[in-house]
Amino acid sequence: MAAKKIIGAVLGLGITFGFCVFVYAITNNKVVIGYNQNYEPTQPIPYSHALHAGKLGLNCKYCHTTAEISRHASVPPLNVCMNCHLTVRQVNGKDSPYIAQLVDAYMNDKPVQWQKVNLLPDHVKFNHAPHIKAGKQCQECHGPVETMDRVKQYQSFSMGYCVNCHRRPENNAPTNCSTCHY
Amino acid sequence: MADLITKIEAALRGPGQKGIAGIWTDEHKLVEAARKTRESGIKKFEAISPYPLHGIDDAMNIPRSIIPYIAFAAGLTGCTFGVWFTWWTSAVDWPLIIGGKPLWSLAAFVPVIFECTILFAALTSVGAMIFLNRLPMIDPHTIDPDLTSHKFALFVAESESGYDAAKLEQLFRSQGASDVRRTEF
Amino acid sequence: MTTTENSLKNKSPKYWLSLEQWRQDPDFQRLAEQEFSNSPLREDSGSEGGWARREFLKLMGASMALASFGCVRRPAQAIVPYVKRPKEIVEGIANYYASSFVDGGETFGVVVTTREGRPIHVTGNSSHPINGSGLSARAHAHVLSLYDPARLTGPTKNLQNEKKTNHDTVEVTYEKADQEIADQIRKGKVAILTGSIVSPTDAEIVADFAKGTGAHVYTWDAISHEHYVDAQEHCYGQAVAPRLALEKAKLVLAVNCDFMGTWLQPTQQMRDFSKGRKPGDGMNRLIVIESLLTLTGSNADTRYRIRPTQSTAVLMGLIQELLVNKKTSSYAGDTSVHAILKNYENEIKAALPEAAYAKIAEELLAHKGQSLVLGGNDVSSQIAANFLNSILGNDGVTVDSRRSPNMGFQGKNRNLQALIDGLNKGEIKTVIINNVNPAYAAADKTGFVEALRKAEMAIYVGRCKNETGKYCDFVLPDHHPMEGWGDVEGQKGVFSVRQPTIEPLYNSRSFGDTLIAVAKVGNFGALAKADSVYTFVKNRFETKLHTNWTHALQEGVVDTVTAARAANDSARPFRVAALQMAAHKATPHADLELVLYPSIGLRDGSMANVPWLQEFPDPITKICWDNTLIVSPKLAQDRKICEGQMVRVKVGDKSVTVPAHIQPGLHDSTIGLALGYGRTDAGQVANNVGVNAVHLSVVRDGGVETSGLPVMIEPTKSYETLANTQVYSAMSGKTREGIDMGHRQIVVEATLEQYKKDPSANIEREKIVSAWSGFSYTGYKWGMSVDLNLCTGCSACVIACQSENNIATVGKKYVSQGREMFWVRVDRYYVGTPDEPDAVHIPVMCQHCDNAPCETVCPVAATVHSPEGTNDMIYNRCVGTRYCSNNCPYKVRRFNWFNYPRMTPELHASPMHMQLNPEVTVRERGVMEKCTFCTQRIHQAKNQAKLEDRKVHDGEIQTACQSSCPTNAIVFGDLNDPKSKLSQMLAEPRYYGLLEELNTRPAVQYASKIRNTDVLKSEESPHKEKHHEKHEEKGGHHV
Amino acid sequence: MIARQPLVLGNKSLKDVTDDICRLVETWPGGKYYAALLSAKGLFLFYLCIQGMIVAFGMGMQGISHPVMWGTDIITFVFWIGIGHAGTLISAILFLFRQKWRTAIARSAEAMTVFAVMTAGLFPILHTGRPWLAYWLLPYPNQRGPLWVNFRSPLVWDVFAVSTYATVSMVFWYIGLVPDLATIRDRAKNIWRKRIYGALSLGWRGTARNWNHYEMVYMLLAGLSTPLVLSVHSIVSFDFAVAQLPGWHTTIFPPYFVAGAIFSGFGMVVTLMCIMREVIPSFKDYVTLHHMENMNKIIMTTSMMVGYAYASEFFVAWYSGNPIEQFIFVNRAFGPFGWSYWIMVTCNVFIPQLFWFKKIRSTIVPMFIISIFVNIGMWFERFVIVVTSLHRDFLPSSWGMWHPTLYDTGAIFGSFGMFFFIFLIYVRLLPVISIAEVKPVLNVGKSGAHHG
Repeated sequence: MAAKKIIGAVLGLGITFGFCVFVYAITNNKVVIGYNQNYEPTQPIPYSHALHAGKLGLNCKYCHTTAEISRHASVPPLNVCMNCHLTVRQVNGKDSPYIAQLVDAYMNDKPVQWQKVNLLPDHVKFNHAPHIKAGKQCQECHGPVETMDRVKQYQSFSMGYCVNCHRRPENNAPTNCSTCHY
Repeated sequence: MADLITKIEAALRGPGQKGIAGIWTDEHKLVEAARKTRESGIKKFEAISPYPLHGIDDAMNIPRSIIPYIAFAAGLTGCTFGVWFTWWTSAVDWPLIIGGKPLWSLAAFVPVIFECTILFAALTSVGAMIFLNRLPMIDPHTIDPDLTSHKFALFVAESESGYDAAKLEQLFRSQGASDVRRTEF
Repeated sequence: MTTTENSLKNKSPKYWLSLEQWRQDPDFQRLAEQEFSNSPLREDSGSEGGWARREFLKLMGASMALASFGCVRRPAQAIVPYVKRPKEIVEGIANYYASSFVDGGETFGVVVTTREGRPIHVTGNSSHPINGSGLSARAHAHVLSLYDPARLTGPTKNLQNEKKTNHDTVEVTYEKADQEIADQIRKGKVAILTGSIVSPTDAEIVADFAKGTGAHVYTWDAISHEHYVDAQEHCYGQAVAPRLALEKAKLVLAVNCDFMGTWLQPTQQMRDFSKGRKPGDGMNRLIVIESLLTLTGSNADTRYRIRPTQSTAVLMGLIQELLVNKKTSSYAGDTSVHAILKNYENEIKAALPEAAYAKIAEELLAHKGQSLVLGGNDVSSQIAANFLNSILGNDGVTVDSRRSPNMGFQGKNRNLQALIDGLNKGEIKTVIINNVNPAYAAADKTGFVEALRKAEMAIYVGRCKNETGKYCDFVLPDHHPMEGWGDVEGQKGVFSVRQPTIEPLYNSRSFGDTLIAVAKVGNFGALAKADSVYTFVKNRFETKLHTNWTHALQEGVVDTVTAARAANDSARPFRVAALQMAAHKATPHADLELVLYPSIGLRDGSMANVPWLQEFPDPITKICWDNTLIVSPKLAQDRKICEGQMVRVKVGDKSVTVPAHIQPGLHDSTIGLALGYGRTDAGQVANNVGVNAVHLSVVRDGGVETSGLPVMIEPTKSYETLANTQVYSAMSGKTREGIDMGHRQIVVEATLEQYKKDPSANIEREKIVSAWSGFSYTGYKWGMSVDLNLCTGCSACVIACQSENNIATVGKKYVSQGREMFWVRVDRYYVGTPDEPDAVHIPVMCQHCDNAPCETVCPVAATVHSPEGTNDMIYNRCVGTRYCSNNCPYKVRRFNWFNYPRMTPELHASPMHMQLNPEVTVRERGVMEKCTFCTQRIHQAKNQAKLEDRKVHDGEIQTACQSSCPTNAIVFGDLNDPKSKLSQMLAEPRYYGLLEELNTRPAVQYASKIRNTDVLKSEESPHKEKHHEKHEEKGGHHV
Repeated sequence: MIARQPLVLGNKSLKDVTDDICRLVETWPGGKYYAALLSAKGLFLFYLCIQGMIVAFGMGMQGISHPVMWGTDIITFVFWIGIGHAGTLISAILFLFRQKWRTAIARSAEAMTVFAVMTAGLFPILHTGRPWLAYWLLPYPNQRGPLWVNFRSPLVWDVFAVSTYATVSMVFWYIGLVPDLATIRDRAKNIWRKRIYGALSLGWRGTARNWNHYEMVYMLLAGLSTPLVLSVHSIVSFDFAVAQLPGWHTTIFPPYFVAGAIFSGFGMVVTLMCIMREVIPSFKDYVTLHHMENMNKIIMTTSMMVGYAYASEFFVAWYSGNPIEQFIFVNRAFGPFGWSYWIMVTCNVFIPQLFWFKKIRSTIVPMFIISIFVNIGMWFERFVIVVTSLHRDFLPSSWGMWHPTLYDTGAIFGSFGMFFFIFLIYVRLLPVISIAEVKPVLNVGKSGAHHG
């Protein structure tokens, strides 16, 4: 009888504690359900950020030019790629089929349909420019892109993710609803 | 399938206590018999009836239930929780300006706090009743199926100090028991 | 497809959301592909014109924000960056192009907002001298006409049988069409039918073409101002359409002239009129004498009712008062004038009481040279008005015929008649029709169609294959004004550029380029050597106007008459002989007289297929999706006509059957019927909406008469539900059940005298004690002011808001159920008796109350206050309890009862979705929406300020309604900034909050309406019974 | 002292009581029952279709529109919540006041409460624009920050009040059922029947100690339910009273709604009991005319209270001097929806006054008819409050009308299908009269019997 009671008590406390931990984790974005975190689609051209941003050390804003002024960081137009790839046609001394694909697309005016990695729903209005103005590093939200061969969604981009950062007093960011929703 | 359920039932069924039971058809005689049994020195025994009997608590010396105290404490907890929760969510965790009202609009939170109080108190007291009555029981031992319909019974367990089957049977019969049987309960 | 792509495609994705995706289900793939290809301009749709489509795809760029309507989840979306990004385009940032827009002679300088290559919004060009920052509802809607699903996608040829009825339509190439047309033109006997051309380039090209081919040019406008121009010619020998210099007029007398609604340049005229509207000394005064209740009449300080045929008599009465009784002018001794006046004697007496003439004449005399008299839509009243203006010395001052007159309005019905005659007689073999639609809009439309069938070849150049186009052999698509180059000289000396803001959506070609192309093929004269419209335009600005081309493009306008416009001119000599044309004709008055008037929303019906305009509530009747026979309450009572009852209207042997609407303020012997409805070949939206009544108009001496037509009406037994957006129109008095409504402070009116004594006259302020102090706003605190004295009720703001905020149109059925979605509505109330009411207009948008009742009751905090004082609506949080709307005293919240694109697909057909503003969320079914103070614009300005480390400048943020307002009645700004224009305006005691007694503390403040009159209608006849209520309720809101 | 009426007729023994009540659960029903069940089920299915269409296409299927944004769903919600009050009231308040006559009707009244609250509870969920997101009204921990609900909103109060009420009523009802379920278990011949009822009875054995706690908790629940039941309809009335809309913004609403709820609840109980007495003749011994008469007296009393509320609303509107407030009330009675006001007054105030006649209040047919009128009148009371206040408020420009559609009528009548379907199932599965509660009062009012 006593053993039963102890088991019951332990079980009860355990469940209560577990529930509290779960609530904490959910509300503080420690555990994310849904939201496609780590989504890592294959791209029509296997462009490697690890190579360009990591090994070659290109600045993010070299390609994502509009991040500082616009809502969108924007995937660069092919003419940006061609700045280098007009001459760079080889990888490790061999002609790269992917660069050929890129040149082909550029020459034939055929836009590349990249798979969208970081997706916010239509009712969320995120604006890159003020975040960069506030001194945020791209990596804070997008993760170590310079190490990613294929880009993935690094953060959950749940509402809680945004809000918990905006809330921090040092960020001095608004948390009213119309900051993002309008 | 049916076998399995029977086996599970048997496994979950608590061990019955052996003892002696007397069965009455008149509630007043039972109450009287219970008083006599207690006076005969048996401290703990059970009276089984289809409905609550007037005077049985007194006859068996059953103390007043402690559930009201539990309910009060639970109500207080619910109330405190309500106050804290409305305050924390509205004024601390994410303060929103709503209708130009203060962040902690206590007057507007009263209904929620009140409902929390009632809910906590009600559910806790029911839980306490279930716990104190050792419910739920799975396929418990019964003395007679009519005890939930129109008969009344007293049961004294063997383990009880002062248990004497013969003496009890005689006591029960003298109090007008229609039947006395040795059984498990 | 390259091997790489193939190999990638055959692998299942690493992350997947549905089994279909993981299995690489073909259906799923197709769906995913469609996600991107929701453009109507898919690349796979044929080889012809493919280049344009691809161009467009590139322009579309990364505008994927638009693509996800609803909640389609991964992996649906792709990002398609430009191949070569144009320098000026930054994804997510709008581009603005100065351009211009011509609407039946009315011209606008506009700034077109484009996002990723799509025009999405139009605002007025504030440096434009004609309209300034103001626009009309139609000018706003013209952005949607770009995406009209009914537009022609390429040149076609109608194959006609012997009976000249079309049996098949085939696609042709421009080369083939041009060749055939040129061959036909070589045979001679060519005519060009066009509307008034206000583009000097087009005029030049047409002239060159006419010279090269020997073609005759026939100018005809659907909404004719021919009487105005003719009268000018008769009186002064000049066939001009003078500009109304209302900014100089201290007293305006309009006799059956709706100069704020549809006459000449209403937007400019409202703007100019409002300049003298500041209450205080020198405030101008408007006297309106009219038959219908027009927008102008609703803004009158003093208003009289007359029959349509009494316009001339009224003006003659004033002439008599001035010349005969007051002997003011040099014409006072002219006996011929006296003779004419003598004939009018009885008429004059019948039209208005004698005292009225004396009073008006006295006022006119007091404002000699500072007044303006406007006549109606008939020659005689125009001549009389001209005479009055000459007598009063207004000619050259307020009537501007030389410095900067209107260049449009030259179309004449007799030109069309001449064309018809020519065709019937075989003198014309080939007709080129430029964008006009006589088969729908001409008084003699059947005669035109019959004549057109006799032509050997008819070529139609226009945007849609409409009623006229279907009888033509060749139908050549024209550019939308936003797609091609052009220039506009709306008023003399004011040159505006029209530059393209988007690649042509379809395989279209502008009219000028078509003429050039045909001329090239046929080698017709000088035009054969011309290059394109673009070179004409550029040439005009660079060499003829000596301006910097880039500067002209940036400014959008070159104004060569800035000084001349402000100066006064000498008066032209008046030819008294012209008065003979206005002499009294002894035709007895008909029992009932009909006025066919262009409606403010649809006008000539040319943009009828734009759903915004169909759903645009008429500023006076508040009815949309129908033209109604408007009858006065008394007439309705006499003839037992109920609201919505179908009435047969007969003029001569022609008749139409239309639903009736009981309209207070009409003359009891007048009925009105709007034009522009009843299109049959306009597209899914406009077809068979309302009734086309144009054939009821009478052609007399080649001219068209649309007012004062003798008419018979027969009420029928059937009824129709009208889509009425405002069923009740009284602010006080009794309802139809006789219940006293009590006094409600909605629109506060005061006379000028009252205002001068007490600037806050008639405003009742409540002393309010609040239980708590409320939130204190420390940063920005956005607010708005609406000056009811300036608001004319034109409702341009309604469409501006609809355009900016992606507001859905819902269709007639749902409007009549009360489900329209406007975020700002213009309420129109009547004051006084139903027979002779004054009207007041009040735009009501979300009041952004500090103590917002809606916020308190929302269970999920979907509507909350921002620390900047705006009431935010979070669509994606809304579950749709609709409690907020119940608790909103202003009822400005609109609920998405349905998924409207699903319930009314014809109103949301592709490619109309391309107009959607990507900055504003498209709302789902089941959520509430409302005015946000254009929060997207606030955000944009704040972000810009943040990037530049500064605060938002005053005036940097303009809400859509504010920027559209022709009279600048709406001001938006920061209440916490004492230097802001808004704060300074609100210091005026004339401002009050709507229903401020509820302690909602609205952020929108209204300024009382000051009437420059002796006594207010509300004080004249307080709490008089409102008959019109009785009839009104029947019509609206039936299921 | 007035002689007490016997509470149970027919000189029953304890066993007779058990047999009588359990017979319904232990025998197969007759054709009449099946006919009733099938028609209720048909109506219920129709209801599901109606609500399904509304969820599929949008709330616009119903006649509500601007400015009448609430209509049938909210009216019927308040109507059913009101119905749901009598059960707990009879059980709890009459229990606390030691009204022994309650025993016969308490069980069914409680069941009616539970089913009415279930029927009611669906409406606020389905009336939302996006019912699939209605769970957002619950303050649950979430990944949005977390984002909480607005505790100032009466709708959130509603969520708390109605869910607490539903929970407590259900628990109350169930706790009352436990000993009776044990009775059925002990009588069961079939092993499955024994198991199921055994599980439902929680293994109840009826020892004196069990009864001791049981009685205490029953009394506590009764004590807690009493303020709860008053609070629930007060809070439902806050939906209106807290709004600033004239016609809604009235302080009299909480007591007025509670009185109305009791009124309508008793009306419904009378309706149901009249039917039950007819359908199950043996119940006439338990649900006696005396019981019915008592309920009718309460109906009459609350009818007068409701009538007083109607009158006082008008008085206050007049006395306030607020022209818009005055207009709303005159408009209520004489405006375009005036007919609904007079239906309400007739059904709720005038017709129940017939119960002054003993003959009427103790005859089944008239009392049945009157109880139906009470139900109709109370639906219209909510209609009057919701629709007539909304359709003409502050700005005349936004005034409008309300025109019901098929989906409105469908929702009203369909909800009765749902209620009766559940109720009919309950009648055959659970004891409709509390066996354990009737037995102690078996001898009350019988001559020469001792009070038990």
